[in-house]
Amino acid sequence: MLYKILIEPFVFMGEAPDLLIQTLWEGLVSGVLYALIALGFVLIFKASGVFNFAQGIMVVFAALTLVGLYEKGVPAFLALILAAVTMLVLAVLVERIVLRPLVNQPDIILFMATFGLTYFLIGFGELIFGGNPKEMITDALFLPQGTTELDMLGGRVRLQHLDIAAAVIASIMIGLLAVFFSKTRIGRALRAVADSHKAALSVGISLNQIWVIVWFAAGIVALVAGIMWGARSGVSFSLQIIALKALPVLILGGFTSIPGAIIGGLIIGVGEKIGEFYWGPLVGGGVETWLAYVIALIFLLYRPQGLFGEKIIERI
Amino acid sequence: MLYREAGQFKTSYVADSAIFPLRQDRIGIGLIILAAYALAFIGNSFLLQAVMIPFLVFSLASIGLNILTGYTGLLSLGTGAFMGVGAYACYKLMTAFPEVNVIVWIFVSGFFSAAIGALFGLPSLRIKGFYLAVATLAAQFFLQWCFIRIPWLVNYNVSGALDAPLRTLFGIPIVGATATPQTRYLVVLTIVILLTWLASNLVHGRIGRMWIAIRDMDLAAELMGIRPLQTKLLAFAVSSYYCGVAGALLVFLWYGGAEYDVFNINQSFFILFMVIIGGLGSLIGSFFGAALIFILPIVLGIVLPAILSPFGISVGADVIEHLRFMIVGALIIFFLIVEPHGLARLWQIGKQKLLVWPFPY
Amino acid sequence: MRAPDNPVFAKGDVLLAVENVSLSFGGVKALTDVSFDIRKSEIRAIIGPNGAGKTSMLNCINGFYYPTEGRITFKGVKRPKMRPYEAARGGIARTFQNVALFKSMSTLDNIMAGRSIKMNSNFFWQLFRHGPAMREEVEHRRVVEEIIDFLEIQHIRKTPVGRLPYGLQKRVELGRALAMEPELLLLDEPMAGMNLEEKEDMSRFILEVNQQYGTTIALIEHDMGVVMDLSDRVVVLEYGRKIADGTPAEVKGDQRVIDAYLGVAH
Amino acid sequence: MTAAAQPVSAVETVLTVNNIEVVYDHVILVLKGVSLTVPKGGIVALLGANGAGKTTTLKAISNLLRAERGEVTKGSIEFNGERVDKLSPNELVRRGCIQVLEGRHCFGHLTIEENLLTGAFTRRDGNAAIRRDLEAIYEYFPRLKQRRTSMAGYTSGGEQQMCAIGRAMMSRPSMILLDEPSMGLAPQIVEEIFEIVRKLNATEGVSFLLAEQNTNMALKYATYGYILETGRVVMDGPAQMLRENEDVKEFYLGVSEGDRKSFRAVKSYKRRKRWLA
Amino acid sequence: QDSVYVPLFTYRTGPFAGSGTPIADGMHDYLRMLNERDGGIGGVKLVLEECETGYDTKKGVECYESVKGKNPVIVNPWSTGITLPLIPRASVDKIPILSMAYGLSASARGDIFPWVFNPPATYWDGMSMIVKYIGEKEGGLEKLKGKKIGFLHLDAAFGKEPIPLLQEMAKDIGFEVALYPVAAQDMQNQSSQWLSVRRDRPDYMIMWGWGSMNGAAVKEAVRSGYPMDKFYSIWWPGEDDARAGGAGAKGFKMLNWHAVGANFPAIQDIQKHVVDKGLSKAPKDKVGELLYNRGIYNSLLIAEGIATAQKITGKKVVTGEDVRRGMENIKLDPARLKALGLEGFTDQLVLSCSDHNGHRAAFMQEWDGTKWVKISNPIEPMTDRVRGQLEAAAKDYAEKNAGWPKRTEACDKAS
Ligand SMILES: Nc1ncnc2c1ncn2[C@@H]1O[C@H](COP(=O)(O)OP(=O)(O)OP(=O)(O)O)[C@@H](O)[C@H]1O
Ligand SMILES: Nc1ncnc2c1ncn2[C@@H]1O[C@H](COP(=O)(O)OP(=O)(O)OP(=O)(O)O)[C@@H](O)[C@H]1O
Ligand SMILES: [Mg+2]
Ligand SMILES: [Mg+2]
Repeated sequence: MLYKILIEPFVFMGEAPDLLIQTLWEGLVSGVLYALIALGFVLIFKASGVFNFAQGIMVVFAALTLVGLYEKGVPAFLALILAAVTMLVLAVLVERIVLRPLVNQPDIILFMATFGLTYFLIGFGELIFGGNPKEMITDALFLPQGTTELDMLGGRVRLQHLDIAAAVIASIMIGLLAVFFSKTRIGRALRAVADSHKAALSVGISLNQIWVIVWFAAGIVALVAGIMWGARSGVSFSLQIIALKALPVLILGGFTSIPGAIIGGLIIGVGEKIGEFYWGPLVGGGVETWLAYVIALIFLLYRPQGLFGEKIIERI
Repeated sequence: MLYREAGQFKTSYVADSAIFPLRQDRIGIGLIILAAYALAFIGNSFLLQAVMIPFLVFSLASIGLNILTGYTGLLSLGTGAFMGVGAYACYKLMTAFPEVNVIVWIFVSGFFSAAIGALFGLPSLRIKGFYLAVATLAAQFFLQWCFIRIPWLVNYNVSGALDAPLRTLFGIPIVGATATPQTRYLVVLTIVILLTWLASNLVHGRIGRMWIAIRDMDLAAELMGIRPLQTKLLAFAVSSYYCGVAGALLVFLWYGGAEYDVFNINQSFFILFMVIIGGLGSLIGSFFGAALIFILPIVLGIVLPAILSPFGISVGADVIEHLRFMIVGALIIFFLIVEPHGLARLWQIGKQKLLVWPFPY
Repeated sequence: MRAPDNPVFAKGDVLLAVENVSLSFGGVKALTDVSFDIRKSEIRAIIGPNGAGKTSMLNCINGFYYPTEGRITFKGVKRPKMRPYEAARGGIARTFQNVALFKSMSTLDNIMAGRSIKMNSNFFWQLFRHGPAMREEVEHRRVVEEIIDFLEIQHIRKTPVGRLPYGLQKRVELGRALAMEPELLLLDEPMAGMNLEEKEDMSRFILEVNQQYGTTIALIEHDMGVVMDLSDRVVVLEYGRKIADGTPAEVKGDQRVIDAYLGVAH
Repeated sequence: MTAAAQPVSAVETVLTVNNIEVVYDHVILVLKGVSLTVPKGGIVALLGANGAGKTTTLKAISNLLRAERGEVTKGSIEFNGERVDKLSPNELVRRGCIQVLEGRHCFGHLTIEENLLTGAFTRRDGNAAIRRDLEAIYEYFPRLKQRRTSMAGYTSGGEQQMCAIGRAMMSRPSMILLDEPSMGLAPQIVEEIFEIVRKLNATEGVSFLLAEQNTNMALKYATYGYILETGRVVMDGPAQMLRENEDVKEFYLGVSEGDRKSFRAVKSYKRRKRWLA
Repeated sequence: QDSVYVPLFTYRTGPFAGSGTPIADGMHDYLRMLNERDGGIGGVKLVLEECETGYDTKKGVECYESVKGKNPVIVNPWSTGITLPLIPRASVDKIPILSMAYGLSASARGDIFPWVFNPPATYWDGMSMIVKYIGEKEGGLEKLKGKKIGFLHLDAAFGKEPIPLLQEMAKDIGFEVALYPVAAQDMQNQSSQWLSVRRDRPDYMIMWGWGSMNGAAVKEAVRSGYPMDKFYSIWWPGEDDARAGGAGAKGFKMLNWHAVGANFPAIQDIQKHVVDKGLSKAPKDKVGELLYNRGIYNSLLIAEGIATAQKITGKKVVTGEDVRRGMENIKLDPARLKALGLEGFTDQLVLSCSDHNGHRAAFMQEWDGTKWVKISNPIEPMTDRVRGQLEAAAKDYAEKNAGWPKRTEACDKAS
């Protein structure tokens, strides 16, 4: 038994390096995709301390808007812009209706409010677009489709162009966001708001403005995530379930860190694929569902604030 | 004039630290309990079976989670799984020892989830807040995986599901196909009242104060001699006990058979939202929350078509469902804005206003 | 409230000794080689400019921080590394610079919570709120009511403390610490944010506790009037170092203290 | 003490609070009709016991009440002649009125320097000017300069207090609402802070509304004072006059018969305040 | 006017709406067509009411409770999770349950579950048919010896049910089985399963999926380059799921028991009387698609149950109890199908007092890139293998549910 747990998987890794590379690649790809969802969470959490339960449904909603508009005959890129505008409208409405009256309330209350928002968006989205799954308009958006097969290490590694594109787009977005939030005045204000609404108000930071900005940014991230996930597995309301995977990613990376979301995503993605692929069979597979959380938990025991999260200040 | 504190003086600390010091409140509670029992004899089977039983079961689970999240301030997203542990434990116990009354096993099954809950509560010493949620999420997904993967848990049923064999109390079936909604309701009601009473004793005593202390200011609590780990683990255990019992009730007295799927993460969220909207740290809030989150959609499902049809708008079940989602979502936000501390606080403010009525303050 | 009876320690013996304690956080040296002692039943003031390390000193004493170097002896026993709750159970209670009450609880419950360590009825009785549990509840309630009377906060007995004004919160906090019947009471700026009248009240409470029950008190305070009037001995810290130690009069005249802290002689 | 000599009525007012009533949580009535004015370039002290409603008054002015579920149910507030009751705090800061919160609300996860910089959030006059002011703050509070890279959450109580005050100054306000600036500060620093207040007031014409428990200090620097008790103004007048009032002397300044009485000598017996009679 | 109440449990919302919507449309439209065209069944109008379950057990049970009081003649839960709690209630409430090719397989046994019907085949039947078909392609079942069959399934009771049978066959025949469970929350994220497929290189893949799991699986199969003509599925994927795989999905095969397409008089009538009049929610081009026709099949059974009940009892307005008898006497032979305007729509189905399932043959169909093409004759289930499973399961159920009521309902002579 011990041999099976401790040795065999590694032997197998060595025997079939192509599969190992493929596994790593798949892990990286899902990691990037998880990270995209997690990023939306991070943005909002960073800026308002709100744990946005609605991020998953925002991903679906954004993608549905895009595809729905396209199906109505709107040209793809115009639809893309309109979808972005929709997310802006959503951000403004959320700020007006939900966040503004709930300023300075405990985190968990805001968390609950985003749950109300989720319910509302599910109902609203299905009312408008129907519950049917839709195909992402990959071609119209000029997303690459093919596969590159690399013969290496005595095997063959398949790289989907779509995945490569996802990785590239995600890196660009993350780069932009990281610069925007760390190098600008707004970035500092964001962290201030997350720290204390009350104090932020008192120094004249406009919470309203900040919130619209970050919710819009999160909406855009959701749109990108929606396009990427949609291209991979179709656009439907069941996509929101996947958003749950963003949780261990977030927790591992730290709620407030943009790089954390990425690294967390990659660790979780690779970790769970390797775990499932090499160790899963020992227990009949399907360990992927909880492995991510256990990985996150182990990291947390060493760093209770996640890898890159802000230190939890304990002072009295 | 009916709701006045004046004239009710306490002459002993016992009377003053009673859980309902106000006579009106005591009478009110008595009346509500009476009415709840009376409902068994006047309510129709839909009301009992589809509304009241689940409402009570969810209230119990909410009380459980409220002990952990509301009173002790530890966020848990594993409620569904802890309920599941209770249900599976109860199933194993009642099929392994059919001669012991099922009520006993329902109570005993809670201890299994208490143990598992405490186990997953261990990281809470180091990990806090939303981060702690990951430990409970790990519990949620891991346990759920166990429910599917260990066929022993369901006695190797081909269906992979829990079923509810016939069990009786005083010769009257309470579990199984032939148990009537009425008897099930009475059993559930009695268990829920009993456990609520115990919970209320706990949270109003020393242990409750220790929990709240940990929640409000854990560092200060520790500096006052409260052992954080023990206190937190106790909260995890007690909370999971309640969830476990609720899980057993859910499967055997409500559904009468269920797949692992009813204990999924959505169930966890569902209960959490009941707790929040009802009021963190309030037992009565748990009931309010369960009512709002569980009963409101049902009422809407009945009321909406009735509202829309006079206008000649006949809409499909799906549109009703969409509207229902939207309205429930909007109402949650609305209630939070009106009173972020939940319905329980709203209730309290209402009572306070009643005390000073007719003056505004 | 009973006076903690401890036959071994009579008034004037050294209750707590701090020897060569240093504490640093990364690059920041909060305390450097500080030594002083606190004698049984005295009021010992710790003063110093902001950031001098006073609060850190208290934190070391009750186990919230571990000194990086040096040692602390309490009741003649060198203390091993201990968790704060162990210190509390050993008889050290405190109040905090930034009020750290249990916000949602009433005054009464806050002080009752302070008695948690004195209560020990088991879980079973707690469940039924009967028998020993109820007896204990009533018995401790009596003590708590005494404290409430003593601190003159009867009128806010059932108000959630989060709503109380700052000054009253400080008073409740004192009550909570007293409820632990400590041998050593650490007070971190108990009178900050109070007006004169309230400071007078607070002084009265502190003195009374000290005199009536012989409780040893370590007091941090920036109001020199209070420090000079109340304390038996004063230790002065600056940048984490001890710069003076002695009676109020001695300290007041010390030039280093005047330069570092007082500004003008008071 | 030049300002004190001027008669208040002759100057133009920046802030007028007119008979406001404040209710928390819909049921708790805290202010029961408070009126006050702050003249341009004046330093006005707001005195009163714990729970009198000083903080609440300041929050009502800066519009931070709403964030605590409080509400101004009656009365009006004018700043520079404009009704401001409906403005958001951020707009008020833009108009030059900023509050220093009681109890040192710093951003714990930001460094001291970042904290100070957030104070300049509403400013549009460029980085150079902000840098200059930052240096000025460091000059006022050298302790902050030493700790500039520490996270505010780890700094001592007094350091946080300085940080909060410095942060407000960074917005270059024309009016500062100071809530208990002296709390938790060493006597030396307290004096310095009041000196800063005076300096800002004199050189830049900043007006101050000052809620203070340290009556001694407050009345030494203020031009005018209001005394609040349980949500009402019970007495007001020029600082000079208040300093000489018997009750103020006894209850706030602690001088009776010309001498400070010892804290050891306090008796629990209390004379009733005359204004309560 | 006389009427009978037929509630339709549907899920046009939630994560499974993609499959639920066409089924709901098919179910509704067929019965609606009977109302519009014939004024109902046997002169009795059908009162149709949809109850939205969202595929959620909680809501399904609530739906059941809310329709119960209105004397429904039959209930079709459309979710195994909802079916399970309803099974014990059915006999008490006297409402037959139709769980068409899903639910509890053991409920095929009419003597133990008089109130539950799950025609036309169980999952065990389905599995045996797929294996049989694969065997035939190899040139005989015994040729499967030494081969490896991968089983990609939803990690839930539904997906796990055929595993024992598959393993038993593997033992007997000598092929190897590799299991690839897909958790519900990872339905759309199957890359690790397909990685494992690449590692294990199974000769055939069989899929037991539902909702968006099917579409995602087809996509992943294409992505990872698995030969599609070796990829078989049980009867739940629809056109949308296959389409998701793009051109690469060509060759994907699944089991089915009814025709695809709208070229049947009855379906034309649906077009005419329902869809064209705007009484349907289905877009015109979806009529005749696989899952839409699945819905029609479901309603066909309901209608036959009612019609047969009317015939047996001589009553016009029938009750749940009557319809139970009606269901037990269903005889959908080619002649009857022709009369109904559904000639060739499906194989014949005969239910009886003891057999509530029929264990009918199904056929294999293949995705040609744009539509399903029937590629085989009806494949009979391997009854001998399946029966054992069934008997054991039914006995087990009755045993474990001590006190499970003995059948008291009389059998009709006709059957
Ligand atoms: N956990 C910590 N991490 C980093 N630095 C710390 C920590 N705790 C205290 N310090 C630093 O140690 C120094 C001493 O802090 P301390 O709180 O003891 O001062 P203090 O004397 O109580 O001052 P004050 O009168 O302002 O409250 C300060 O400069 C503070 O920033
Ligand atoms: N958020 C709140 N909810 C309910 N009551 C409140 C709230 N904040 C303050 N109060 C009440 O309002 C009254 C006035 O409080 P306020 O903080 O304004 O007093 P203060 O004069 O500033 O006192 P201190 O000197 O202690 O700071 C107090 O009695 C307090 O209990
Ligand atoms: Mg300090
Ligand atoms: Mg105040």
